[in-house]
Amino acid sequence: MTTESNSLHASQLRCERGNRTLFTDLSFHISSGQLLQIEGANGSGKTTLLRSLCGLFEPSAGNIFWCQQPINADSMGYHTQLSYVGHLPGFKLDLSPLENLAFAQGMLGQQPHPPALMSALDNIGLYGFETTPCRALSAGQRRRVALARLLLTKTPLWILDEPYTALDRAGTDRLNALLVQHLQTGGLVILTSHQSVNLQAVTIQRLALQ
Amino acid sequence: MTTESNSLHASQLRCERGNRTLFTDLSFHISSGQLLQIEGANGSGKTTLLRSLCGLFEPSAGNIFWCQQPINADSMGYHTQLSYVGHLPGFKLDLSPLENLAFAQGMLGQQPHPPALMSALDNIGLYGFETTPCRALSAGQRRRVALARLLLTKTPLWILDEPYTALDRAGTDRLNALLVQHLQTGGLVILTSHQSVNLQAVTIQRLALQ
Amino acid sequence: MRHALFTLLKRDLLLAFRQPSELINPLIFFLIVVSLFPMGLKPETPFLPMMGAAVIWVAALLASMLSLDSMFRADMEDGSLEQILLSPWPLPLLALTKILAHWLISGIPLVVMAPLLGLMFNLPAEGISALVVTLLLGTPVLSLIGAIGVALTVSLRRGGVLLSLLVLPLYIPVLIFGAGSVWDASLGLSIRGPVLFMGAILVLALTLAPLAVAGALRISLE
Amino acid sequence: MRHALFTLLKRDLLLAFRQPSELINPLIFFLIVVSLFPMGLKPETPFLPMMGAAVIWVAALLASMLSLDSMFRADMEDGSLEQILLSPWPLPLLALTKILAHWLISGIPLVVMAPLLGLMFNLPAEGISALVVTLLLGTPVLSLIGAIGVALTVSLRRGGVLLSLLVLPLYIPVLIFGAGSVWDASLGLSIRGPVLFMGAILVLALTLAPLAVAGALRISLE
Amino acid sequence: MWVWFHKLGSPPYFYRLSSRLLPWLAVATLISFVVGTIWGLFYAPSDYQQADTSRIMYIHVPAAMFSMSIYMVIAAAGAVTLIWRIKLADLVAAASAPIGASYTFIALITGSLWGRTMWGDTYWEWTDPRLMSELILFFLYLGYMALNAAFEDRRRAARAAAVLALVGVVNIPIIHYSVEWWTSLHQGSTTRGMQFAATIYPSMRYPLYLMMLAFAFFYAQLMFKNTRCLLLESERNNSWVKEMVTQHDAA
Ligand code: HEM
Ligand SMILES: Nc1ncnc2c1ncn2[C@@H]1O[C@H](COP(=O)(O)OP(=O)(O)OP(=O)(O)O)[C@@H](O)[C@H]1O
Ligand SMILES: Nc1ncnc2c1ncn2[C@@H]1O[C@H](COP(=O)(O)OP(=O)(O)OP(=O)(O)O)[C@@H](O)[C@H]1O
Ligand SMILES: [Mg+2]
Ligand SMILES: [Mg+2]
Repeated sequence: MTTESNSLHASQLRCERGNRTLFTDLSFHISSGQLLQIEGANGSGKTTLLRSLCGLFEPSAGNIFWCQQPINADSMGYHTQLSYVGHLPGFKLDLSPLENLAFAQGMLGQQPHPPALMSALDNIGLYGFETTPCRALSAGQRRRVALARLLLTKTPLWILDEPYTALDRAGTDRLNALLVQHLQTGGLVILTSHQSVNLQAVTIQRLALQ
Repeated sequence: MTTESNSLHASQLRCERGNRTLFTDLSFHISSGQLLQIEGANGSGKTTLLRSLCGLFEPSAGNIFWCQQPINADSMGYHTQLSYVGHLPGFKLDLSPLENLAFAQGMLGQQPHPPALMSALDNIGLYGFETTPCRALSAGQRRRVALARLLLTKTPLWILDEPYTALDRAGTDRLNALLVQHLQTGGLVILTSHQSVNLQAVTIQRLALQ
Repeated sequence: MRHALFTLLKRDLLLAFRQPSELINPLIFFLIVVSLFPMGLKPETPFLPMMGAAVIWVAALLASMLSLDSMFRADMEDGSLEQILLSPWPLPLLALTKILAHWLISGIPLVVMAPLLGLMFNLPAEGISALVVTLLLGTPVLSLIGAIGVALTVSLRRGGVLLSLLVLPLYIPVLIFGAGSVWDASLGLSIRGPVLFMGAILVLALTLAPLAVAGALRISLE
Repeated sequence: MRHALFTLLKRDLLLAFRQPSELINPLIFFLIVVSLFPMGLKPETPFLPMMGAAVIWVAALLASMLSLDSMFRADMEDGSLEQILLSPWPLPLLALTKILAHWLISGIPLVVMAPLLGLMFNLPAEGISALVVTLLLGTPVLSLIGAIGVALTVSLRRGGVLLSLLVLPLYIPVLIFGAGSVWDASLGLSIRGPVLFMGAILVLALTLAPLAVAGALRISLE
Repeated sequence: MWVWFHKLGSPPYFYRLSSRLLPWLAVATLISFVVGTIWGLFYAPSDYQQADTSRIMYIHVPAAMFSMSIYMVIAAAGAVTLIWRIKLADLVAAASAPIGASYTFIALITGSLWGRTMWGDTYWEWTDPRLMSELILFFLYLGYMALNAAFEDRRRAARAAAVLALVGVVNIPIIHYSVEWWTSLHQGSTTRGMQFAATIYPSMRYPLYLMMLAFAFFYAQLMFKNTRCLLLESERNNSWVKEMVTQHDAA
């Protein structure tokens, strides 16, 4: 994890979906150690906002800066800094958690290190399911596979779309611990959640989409 | 809605998945007006249990009775009594909510009645999205489409797998109101949820899978 | 129940023809596939009309097989299949309805195009009518047999190649009788025998396939 | 970066060949598809060896096209494609890697089977070697062109038929040169010309297609 | 009968029974095969029309017949799997499939070699119904094995494959009667009842019977062996397997 300070800054974003304007003139700024929770009713544009922040969706107006640089100026560089966990699983159901994680790590250009992968999976609560095909996992176990990626890729910026979905209480606690640790080592987190998020010793910024 | 009393009774169920026994010797009994919440960690077998109760999964041992009749003795009759909302959407993303709902109703052999469908969709909070293809709906809006089915099909037994997923607060409240109304008119509900469920004037039975 | 089955049929057709352009796309697809083959030949080759019959029939087999996956896989992945299984009607009849939809979408266009394609290949008039008759009897069999294959493989990751391994061998008799009849008819022979035989295959498939499909779907959805 | 691309390639191959037995399934698939055509013919037909070349080439076109959907659609639907787009490497190279995987899965088996299939159709030795050479040059082009088509249609519901409309016309030149060369070679003519031409098409496709695919994917994922 | 059926379905019982049967089967296979081969190849008269190539018959006919019988065994076991959910039936089917596929392959190869001498300059006729239906049988075996291997969960694999096997049964009468229903290049049916005795010399008949026995014994032997392997694998967590292994280790 980097010790220097990172920041994400959005200025006057406007997003539209099929003739409807979801939000306009939306700005925020977060920096290392901060967590931003995006709130809003169903269909208010949370997912669209997160995807814009990743560079997957192009806002109709406004700019997004990572450490003062527009994110599309050096999108590959930006992608080394970013982990996104969306509504969709983001991994292959036909592979095992271990294979999926090795793939995720390999895609960052790192040599996968099986013991590290195994311990990441144990850590997230998938002990005993490391080599089961993900198709045979339950909803919450699949969610954990998606989250396990965060443990490995070691990027400063995490963008999480409803990460608590399908997790049981133990899973929620583990995720919370993970977030706290990430923030304390200088990470940034942006997440959406319909439940209230409570983290020890972390102040949570909230942004509500109308 | 039927006024006579219905009941669902499971006796000594055992379910296995790929050599692992998920639970064994599980029994419960619920009757009209009662809600059963199934709890358990991720992967403990909640979904498998619900699917067994629907007759989609065959338990390795035990029996399930609907009004004292084994459910597979007259499975078609049982299916007229049952609505299931699972992890998957259960409708076509290429069709609009209205078309999907009309299909769901038609499949019960009823003639769809568009104004009733429209008011069911409004009721669940999809006003203005009735004819948008579901592919262009947000996660929570899709969930609402799945739940709208419950409003129409008027079956006494509802089996809901994590129905609160992706719903915002307003959506949660609407679902709760729906559940209360259903129970008060003699319905039965079995649901799973990792959050605690609070319904006014309803006592909730809980069943924990270890 | 009639109403429910009809609703299911209507939905499947609606999905296929969501846009007007998709109505003619299957036709163009056949036209392209069938015309690929002569393009692979040099102009000086003696391309016999009867080979046209074989080409059209092979295109029918492939087209039917390629569109099979859409019969159950999409429904499986978005959970609609569960809901269909939970509807209060006999599963074999529901399966038969979906098979009918598949045939209307993938089989009928072929039958409609057949005379045109036959002319393209210079088939004699008797050959063309034999082509239409055998396609009319044979394409439903392809949909029926194919449905068994998809129902068995629908819960597997990419079933594509496995599906073709299961289904194509069972298609072979239809191909042999179908193309053979066109041949015989063009030579002025009677095709009563093979046509009756194809009718028998159709009846057999109509009675047995829905049962097998229903069983296979139950297993796949476990 | 090499490592990342290699990881992606390995994953795609792993998905295709999850079990050792799946390695031979594509081979059997070709064998069945190619042998369908002669089954549609009567024994007395003068089945010319050159028609074998056309049949093999058409099978290559169809096999390549049919397996296209699996190149991006599955990745799109489970969100893996998003993750690949978010990886810190140039998208055209990532796309090229996926195309390579597709070719290894769908093209190579055909090249491997070609001599056997050629023998089945009684092609002369020169014809068989021409077949192998042209398939080796032509099948990658099929994967490259096809990838553009899938990338454009991947966000649409059932892109199948639309895809074949986009892609098959672009396949035709490859078919004509490929099958034509086998023909010429069998007659003892030189095939330097068409082979060089096919090489040129390949180089062109290799440079342009990945860019087009990358652009199309970005649009599809919005 | 019913009791016996259930007893046979019990894994430990089957395991013990097969241990006792296997040595006998091995001996029976060996004797019938050796005697049948020597008799067939050296002592039986050669056909006046086909010369010594007719001796391919001693391989071709039994392999072809049992390729069909084994398929019927698989289908019957499939029906048992679907109706009574007896695990052992599925294992027997799974164990039989590769053997049946090999027999089919042998029948195809020996048949086409034989055909080369009988039908003139061709190994294979694309439109001959007997040949086509036997080829379809081969593909069915391959499909059966591929489907069986494709499921992670044994229980579902067994049932899915059983459905396929039952569907494929339609092909069996087609193979058998193809030579009567259609004009075929293939030899007419000779093995049924009185006809058989009339059309084939006893001196050719007896070695053929012996070879049939050899193929049957060989199948039974391989089938029992394969089934035992599959059984141990699928029952590895059960007490009787553990007991047996510990006993074996102690001995
Ligand atoms: C690839 C070519 C061939 C295949 C696939 C094939 C297949 C078969 C099959 C499946 C049977 C068992 C029929 C039954 O039990 O109902 C059989 C039996 C037999 N075959 Fe062939 N055969 C081939 C070539 C030949 C040839 C060339 C000859 C000799 C001229 C021949 C002679 C026989 C005889 C004598 C029988 C036993 C008679 C009977 O029960 O029908 N076969 N063959
Ligand atoms: N299709 C399948 N094939 C094989 N095993 C499966 C399959 N689906 C689930 N399992 C296994 O069965 C167990 C129970 O799964 P199930 O989906 O019932 O859990 P759950 O209680 O619903 O969990 P969650 O809270 O995560 O939804 C899990 O351990 C899972 O690995
Ligand atoms: N692919 C799409 N094409 C067109 N419109 C879309 C698409 N996806 C979403 N929309 C529309 O954009 C709006 C915002 O969707 P978005 O997914 O961003 O909402 P959200 O805030 O994440 O909601 P939820 O809480 O339900 O996940 C919705 O009204 C939806 O109808
Ligand atoms: Mg969202
Ligand atoms: Mg669950």
